[in-house]
Amino acid sequence: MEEIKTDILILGSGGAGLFAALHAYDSNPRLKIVLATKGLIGKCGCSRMVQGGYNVVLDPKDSVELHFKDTIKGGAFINNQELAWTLVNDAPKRIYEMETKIGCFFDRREDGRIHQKPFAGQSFDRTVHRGDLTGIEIIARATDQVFARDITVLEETRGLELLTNSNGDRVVGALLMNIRTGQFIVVKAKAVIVATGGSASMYKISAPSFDKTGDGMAMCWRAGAEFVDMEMLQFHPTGLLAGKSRLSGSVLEEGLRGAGGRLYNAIGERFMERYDPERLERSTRDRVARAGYMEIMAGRGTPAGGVLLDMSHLGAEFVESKFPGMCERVRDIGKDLAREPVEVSPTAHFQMGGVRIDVNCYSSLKGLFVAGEDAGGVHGANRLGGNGIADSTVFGARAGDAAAEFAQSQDWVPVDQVQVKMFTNNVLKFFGHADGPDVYQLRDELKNLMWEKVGVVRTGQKLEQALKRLAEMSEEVERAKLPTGSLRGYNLALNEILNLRNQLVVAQLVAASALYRKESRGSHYREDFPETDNQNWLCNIFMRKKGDGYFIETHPVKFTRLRPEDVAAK
Amino acid sequence: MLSGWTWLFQRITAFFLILVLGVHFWVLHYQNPGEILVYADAARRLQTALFLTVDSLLLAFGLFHALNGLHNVLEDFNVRSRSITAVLLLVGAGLFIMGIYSLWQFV
Amino acid sequence: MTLNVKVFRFNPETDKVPRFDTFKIEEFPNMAVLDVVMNIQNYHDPTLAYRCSCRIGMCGSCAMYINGRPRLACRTQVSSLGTKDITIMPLPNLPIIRDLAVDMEPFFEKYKKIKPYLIPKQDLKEPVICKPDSGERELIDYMLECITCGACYGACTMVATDPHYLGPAALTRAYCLIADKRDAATRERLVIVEQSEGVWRCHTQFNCAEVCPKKIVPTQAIQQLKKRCVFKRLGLFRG
Amino acid sequence: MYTFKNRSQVWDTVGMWAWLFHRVTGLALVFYIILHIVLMGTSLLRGPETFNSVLGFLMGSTLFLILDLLLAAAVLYHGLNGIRILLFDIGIGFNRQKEIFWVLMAAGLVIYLFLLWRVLPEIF
Repeated sequence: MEEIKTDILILGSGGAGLFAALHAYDSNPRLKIVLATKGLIGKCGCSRMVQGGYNVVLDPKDSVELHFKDTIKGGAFINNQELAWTLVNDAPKRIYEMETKIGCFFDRREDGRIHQKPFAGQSFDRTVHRGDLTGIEIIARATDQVFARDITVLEETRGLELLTNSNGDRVVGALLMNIRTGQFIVVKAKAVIVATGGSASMYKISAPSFDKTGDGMAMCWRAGAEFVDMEMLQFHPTGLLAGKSRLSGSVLEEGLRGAGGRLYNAIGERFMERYDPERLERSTRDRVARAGYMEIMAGRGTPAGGVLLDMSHLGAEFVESKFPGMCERVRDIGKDLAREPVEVSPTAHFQMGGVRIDVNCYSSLKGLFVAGEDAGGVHGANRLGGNGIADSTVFGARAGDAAAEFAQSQDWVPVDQVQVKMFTNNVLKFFGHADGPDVYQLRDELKNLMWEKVGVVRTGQKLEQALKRLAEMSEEVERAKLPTGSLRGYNLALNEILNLRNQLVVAQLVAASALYRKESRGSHYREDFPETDNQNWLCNIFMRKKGDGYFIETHPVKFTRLRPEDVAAK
Repeated sequence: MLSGWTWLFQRITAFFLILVLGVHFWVLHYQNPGEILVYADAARRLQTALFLTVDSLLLAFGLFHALNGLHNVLEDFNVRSRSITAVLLLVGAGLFIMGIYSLWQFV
Repeated sequence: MTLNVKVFRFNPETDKVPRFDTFKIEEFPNMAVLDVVMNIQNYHDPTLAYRCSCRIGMCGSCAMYINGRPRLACRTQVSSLGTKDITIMPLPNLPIIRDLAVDMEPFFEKYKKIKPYLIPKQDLKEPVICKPDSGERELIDYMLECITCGACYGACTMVATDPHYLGPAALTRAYCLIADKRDAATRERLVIVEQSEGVWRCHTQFNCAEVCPKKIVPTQAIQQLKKRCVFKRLGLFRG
Repeated sequence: MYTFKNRSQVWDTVGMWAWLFHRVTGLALVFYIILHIVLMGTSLLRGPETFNSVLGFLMGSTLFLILDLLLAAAVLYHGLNGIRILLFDIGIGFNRQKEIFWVLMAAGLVIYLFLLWRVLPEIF
């Protein structure tokens, strides 16, 4: 078995992974850094799929306090305020870094300065962008910079498990698998940064790329890290509906609503007038998504189960020049975004919950750093559009800096070969399964189950049903069959099994946490507890592994900078 | 590293050839179709300075354009060697000398 | 409607020559070729290997040779092919890992050769002021949309015949950096692209532009580079 | 480990064929020009009698006239497409490359028909 010894191991090559690599390297170029990514570097994951843009305070008329307030308000007051404060304060630094060091170039205003466009839920137009496909520019340029540095990149190499010491409180490396050859790689690392993204792909209608299946979260869970607010999973209000095509669920960016796009139900009502008469379509994602969902459930949706996004009143020329990428995407399904209404549906998009971290991305396990969507707490109960890529780059960079510092003061800890053996057997066993459940059927079932029972609108009863079935499925997936004569290398069926195994872990955390929170807040909506209960639930839900089950508890939110009443008073 | 220069010269010769080759063709092949070219005509023409210059340039530029074109094709197939370049240069030089010699004997 | 799909199969561990497998797939509305490939892999033959990530034309992982051209599988609607017979092969000019998945390494090796990263000027401290109507970035602005999918690389005859040719994508990136006023390594990059394996191998065939899913015309970037190389030779190049 | 490379080409584009014909006519013309220089050079050097008999033989033969028409076609194509390439080299026409090709080809056809009109009576 191949063994690699490195100072820092980074899993994932989205915004968080790449910025972690760049910052770790730049803070000490003598450190050995290995970056493993499930697909091709910079191509897999969702940062590249960022469309709208990047929230940042650049204009003198804007302020970080305002950005902070919008973020906390958008997050329904359960954000970790120190994390959110870090986000809004570091974001301008990262944008400057991207423009002057990394080589990104964002759209400009008439006067030649960086343009900022309106996004939903914000008190100021602060979203920096490059057209309507911003992620390509950020991630492609950051990837180019990785090429400039002596960083070992393992492409098409997935993380399987984190390796821990005998006490289980120190992460000492990770077990990886080269997807191309099917060979295992043991990486012994002083610090491991997990930045592989969330697991929203476990929903029937979902936005993320296909390779993002909550691997990092599941690995961290199994290694024993503490999680926070896992019930908080965002649905984006405007996912494209394209029937059975895999294009379904892909996001039509928030800027469309920011620019004045309108939402109608099938009988022609501008339904946001009923749900948020003040902000209408520019309301936060949780509200708009839920409104759309309610309309569809009430039978006022289109036959295909969607609502209509209409841009045509803004003028075809305007729409085509501002949103060329979106127009092109919609044209793929034979519709004209600039001239006619397009069918959209809420689509599972982003997990606000995740591994608990502090402002330097330290998790509850020593040697384990977590950044990006895998980490929780920054966005509270709902993330603002444009805060996502800000999150991954800000905390990716911080994780890189912190891990570099950590690695300099630490030594390697021996890898437990018994543990490695156990983990590899847990993968190799599938090659002996000539018969068993079909992984693709299980996957399709998971997607439907999550959509129906752990979706936009939840009830205690549905969540209990879901938990029961998820537990069964977790056992079934362990018996899943592989086609006879399957090879080790490039075995997509095997990878699907491993994906599903991870998704099931995350799915159970989401469902269990959702069952626990007996109120509605932000993205989490309980039909049986439809009110927001500030009396009892201004708190975060923490979970960690305990035997085969889990330990769950709540802690009140620490209002270190802003109290709910401060905002309400204004 | 001559690539840049040869590329540029390939363009210059191309431009010249487009202009002059048409005339060359017209005069010798199509102006009087059916009339057979005779030595005396050629000899008379080549005594005028303009014709002599143009024909000499045509010879030089045509040869360069052709042989450099061939060299390009070989490079496109990743055939790169000094000896090939040398052979093409020699062939070009030989043909050029012979051509010039025969053009200039009427002066 | 039933599609007749021929899929290229090759496993270097066991096969000497590739073969084609044929599948009958039911077409549904808005079906992209990627849907076809996933359908085959999910429900017909799980041993099929291919690569994809984002499925909406942003990552550039799923370029394949579909009905005679390199295309992004996710952005190629079955209905746009104008036929029910689909032949899917891996991206040309690259070594095959398995079936439809190619090794992008040669492509990125060349991409790395031109130093694809911004080497910022020393005095760059804050975002440059650049008016959109100044025309400064008029050409490079749309060329920056490149998603390094390799379709151009797979379509280029010069890449097919000369394994050393840098290819359209790398040269386009080189041009974007050379024309970027923030960059300090302009001459260094010009020296790289003016080698005989560089810009001079382009013979304005336009196959790259024809297949680019982002509608970039690499030929134009390469012409801009040729121009600068010649100016540099003539001692007229500044910057 | 990887032994097989897919070398499939793109065949359905105008630019591909424009380039391919340019190549083929170019190579043909290379051999023609060498032949031409050798023949004309040696004939001129050998004096009037040899020159007149060689040229008389060649220009009197129908086969030569037909080959001459082929040569004209090759030169015409190579030259016209050459104009297209030169346009690109000075930065013109990247988004109109196909249209430019067809316009030039139409012009070429007109010129070629004119040449045929002048020469064909000599063949028959």
